[in-house]
Amino acid sequence: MAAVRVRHAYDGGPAVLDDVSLEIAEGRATALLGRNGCGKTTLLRVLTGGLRPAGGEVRLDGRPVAYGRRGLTALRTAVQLVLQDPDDQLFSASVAQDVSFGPLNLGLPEAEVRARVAGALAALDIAGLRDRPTHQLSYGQRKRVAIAGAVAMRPRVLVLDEPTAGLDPAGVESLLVTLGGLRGAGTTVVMATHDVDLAYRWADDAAIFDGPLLRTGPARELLADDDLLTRARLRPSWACTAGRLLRAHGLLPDGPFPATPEELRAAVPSPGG
Amino acid sequence: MAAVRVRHAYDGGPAVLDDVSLEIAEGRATALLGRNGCGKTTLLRVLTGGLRPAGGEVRLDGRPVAYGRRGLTALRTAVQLVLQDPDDQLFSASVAQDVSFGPLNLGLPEAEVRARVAGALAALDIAGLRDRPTHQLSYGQRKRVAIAGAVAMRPRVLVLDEPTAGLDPAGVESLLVTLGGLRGAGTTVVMATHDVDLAYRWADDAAIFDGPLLRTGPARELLADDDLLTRARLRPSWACTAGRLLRAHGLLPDGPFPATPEELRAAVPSPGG
Amino acid sequence: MHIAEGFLPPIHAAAWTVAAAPFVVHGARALTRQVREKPEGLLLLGAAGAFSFVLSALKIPSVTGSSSHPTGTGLGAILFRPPVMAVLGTITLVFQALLLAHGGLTTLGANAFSMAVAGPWAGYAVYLLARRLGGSLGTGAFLGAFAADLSTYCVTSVQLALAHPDPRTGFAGALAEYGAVFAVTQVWLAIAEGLLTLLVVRLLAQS
Amino acid sequence: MLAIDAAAYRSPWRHRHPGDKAVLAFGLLGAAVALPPWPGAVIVGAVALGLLLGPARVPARQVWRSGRAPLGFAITGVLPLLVSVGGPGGFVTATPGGPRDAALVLARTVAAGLALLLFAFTTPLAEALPRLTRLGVPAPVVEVASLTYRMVFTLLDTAGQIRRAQAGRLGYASRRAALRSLAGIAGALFTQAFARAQRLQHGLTGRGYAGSLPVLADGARIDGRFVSLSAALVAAVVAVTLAVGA
Repeated sequence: MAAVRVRHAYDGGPAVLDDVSLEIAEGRATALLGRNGCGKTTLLRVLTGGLRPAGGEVRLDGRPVAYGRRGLTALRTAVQLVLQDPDDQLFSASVAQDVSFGPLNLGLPEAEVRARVAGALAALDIAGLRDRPTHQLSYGQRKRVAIAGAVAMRPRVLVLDEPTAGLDPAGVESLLVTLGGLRGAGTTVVMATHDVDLAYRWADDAAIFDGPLLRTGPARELLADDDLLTRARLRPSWACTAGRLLRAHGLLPDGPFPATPEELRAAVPSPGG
Repeated sequence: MAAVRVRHAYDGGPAVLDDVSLEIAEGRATALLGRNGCGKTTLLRVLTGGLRPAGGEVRLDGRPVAYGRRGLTALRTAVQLVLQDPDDQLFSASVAQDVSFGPLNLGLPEAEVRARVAGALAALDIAGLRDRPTHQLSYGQRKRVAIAGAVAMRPRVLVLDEPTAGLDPAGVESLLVTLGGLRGAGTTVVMATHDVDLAYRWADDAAIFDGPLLRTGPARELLADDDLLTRARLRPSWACTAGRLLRAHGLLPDGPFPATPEELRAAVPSPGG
Repeated sequence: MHIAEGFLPPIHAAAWTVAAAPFVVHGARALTRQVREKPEGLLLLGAAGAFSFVLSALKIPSVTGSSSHPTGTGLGAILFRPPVMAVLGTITLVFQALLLAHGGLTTLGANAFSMAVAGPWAGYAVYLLARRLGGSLGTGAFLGAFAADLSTYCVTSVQLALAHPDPRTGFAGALAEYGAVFAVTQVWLAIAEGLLTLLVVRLLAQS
Repeated sequence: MLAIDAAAYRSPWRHRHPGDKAVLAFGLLGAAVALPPWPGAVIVGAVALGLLLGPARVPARQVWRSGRAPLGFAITGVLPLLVSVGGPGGFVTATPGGPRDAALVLARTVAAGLALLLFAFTTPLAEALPRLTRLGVPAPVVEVASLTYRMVFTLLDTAGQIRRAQAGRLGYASRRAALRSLAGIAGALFTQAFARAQRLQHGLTGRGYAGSLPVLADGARIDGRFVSLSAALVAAVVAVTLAVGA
């Protein structure tokens, strides 16, 4: 799917998106980066049909999305957005009820709804929470329930806004494992984040808001461009900085830089060896 | 100030804090680390008088805190807590009114209250926001207003729970500058965080929840202990991992490791040089 | 359905203010007592007030295809009891007048009487009656909200008919006319609000 | 989020004492309601509109957007004045003098509505509310109202987010689904509002919260000149109305 030359402004305000294009390649992991207020969230809402752009178009399978009821239903069946704050997304008494909301609205038969709920809970590794009231769960658990609600729609593209915000390091790790599972099952995943090292580690493709311009390309190239990152008011990544220094001194073989401290330790020989 | 052998459990639940001690050295920056649910937030509430521990005691200037009205007022004049979500702390639609709440509760005369409000807004670099309603502010701006509300109490110790959560990299940088200013003015600052690299960069002392035990010590030592970090379900830091490798190969002089990618780049000579 | 600013003649505006005042003052005393008893009272009531306002700002689909807003008076009365609702409802009406230009200050008394007094009391009474007669929580909530809605509109129709009686058929004629104008949309709206309240109360009871 | 509220914080009269604006706007409001609608309502309406568009610098489009809903009510509300149902003349008949009565009520409503908007568009509620205690409103009521005002915006924001999230999961694809979605919003708002209240209590305890929320209102003073000019303007409106009407 793709956003093509999209423009948008809220209610007479300044343009939030100005001529922005983004192509999301099927089956790949795309990271969207930019400082707060750059238009990231607006772009995600445009892509997922939550907002009709003032100009340009959103394309699904090469065809522009029609903003009638049928067109939007088609888009929403294909693409699902998970918001940063799970409390903006959970509104039912129990976990199972919340996850069943989307499938019920699709008009599926009850058996199919049940199967989808069970499948989504299993995919998010929260089958044990199914009968718990949502507001008694921890933040990380609520986040998983919110994702399960989107996954139960069986979207081809899953879009996550800052999914790691508020999680502790162990929570981030297990979320990445879960997303890996979804990708293995064929889902295209898009993630908005501030964390350059996380994006370097996780993404195939990257898109970075450089002021109003959206730069796109392979993650390992784009995220190694410190000038671009600085202009975008992001930080240079540890992975590229450390990797580059070690490689310059002949301590790291060619290829992508190790993406975590653990990988780095494993890749660099100790001085005796 | 210090927490000595503190124990706490919520309403018949399991112990959240079990025999935990923490000494906060005056004038130093202390980072408190641990996974979600380890008791970090509970410890912060105990330290700041929001929660009376079931066992053990909190000491201020060597004397145990009395939980009567006068004792608590003395503690709150000395120690202030800023919560992670600013909306849990901002009750007024007006920035200036919200910041005036604490000083008014201290029974200060109006002129002094106005002076403190102005001082706190200036210290947080948000004097320009004073006439904006809270609901028109961005998340980062609301966070600053919440901190200003605590700073207006002129505490000797300022305690912040996950102050960088939800901020973008530029927001984190400017918050660190602001905290530096407060420390320069003599405030002791304590910060709870998940981010080991941030703690390594910022803190003098560290305290890490290793299961129910709280390990304390100089930040540069404690945060370089990868075994401890792994047991605490945190990640090893980039700064220590990269720094150690480079030092092992003779590329980095002795001393603390460079704490940011920029510092690392500046510290390691290029191969030609 | 808020009576717009200036729609009532001054005598009527004053009279309805006098009629609503004892309920609101009584509610304010109850509220002050609640706040003094426990410090969390103030924050909970602020949350309740905000909840009432935002509830009345939700758009609910109506039969005609246009949309309308729930009054929230039935739900509010069941959750917070009518005396406190008299104050919270009046605060909501002041905010609606000043933030949304719905209703007004000279018509505040009349609107408070219908939406913060009559509606909540009628809704609460019907809810209690239904529960006493063995009705389920859901049935009670549905009937209570339905009654609150309907009584609000009946009182509003009476207020309008008193203010603008028909020169030939008098108050009764005007009441029939206002009743007819509002009944078409409001009966369905009352049913929709009853259903909504039923769902909300069930949801809250489960969690 | 709420257009009138946002405009009030941008108003050139924003830093005036709320009392200044109350004398002017509520003076005109009283005149609109109390004076005979002809010519009183027309004069008050013109003056209030002139003040809104002129010194208060509210764009005409915003006045129209905020005024059209109450105008809709007023037009529906005067329809029964035009006809009689039943009675001696037949089932539905035109009321004699109906159009004139309807026009007068409509004029009074418009004039009074504009006077109300004059206050609403120039006075941030955050500054007006704490001063209500001076008018005898009990402090707890004022504090509940102030908290309500603050929390309305966080809850509206949440309501909007949940609504969009529901739409993304096809929650408004049918009327049945829409009703279920709305109940979900109301339920979530209820639990969140009270959870928030509890967390606010934790957040405020450290700053000395013990059941009341004292705040310092901004330092604006009543401007004697503005108040006397306002009173003179209202008096002039009354005088002209009575003179023309006589």
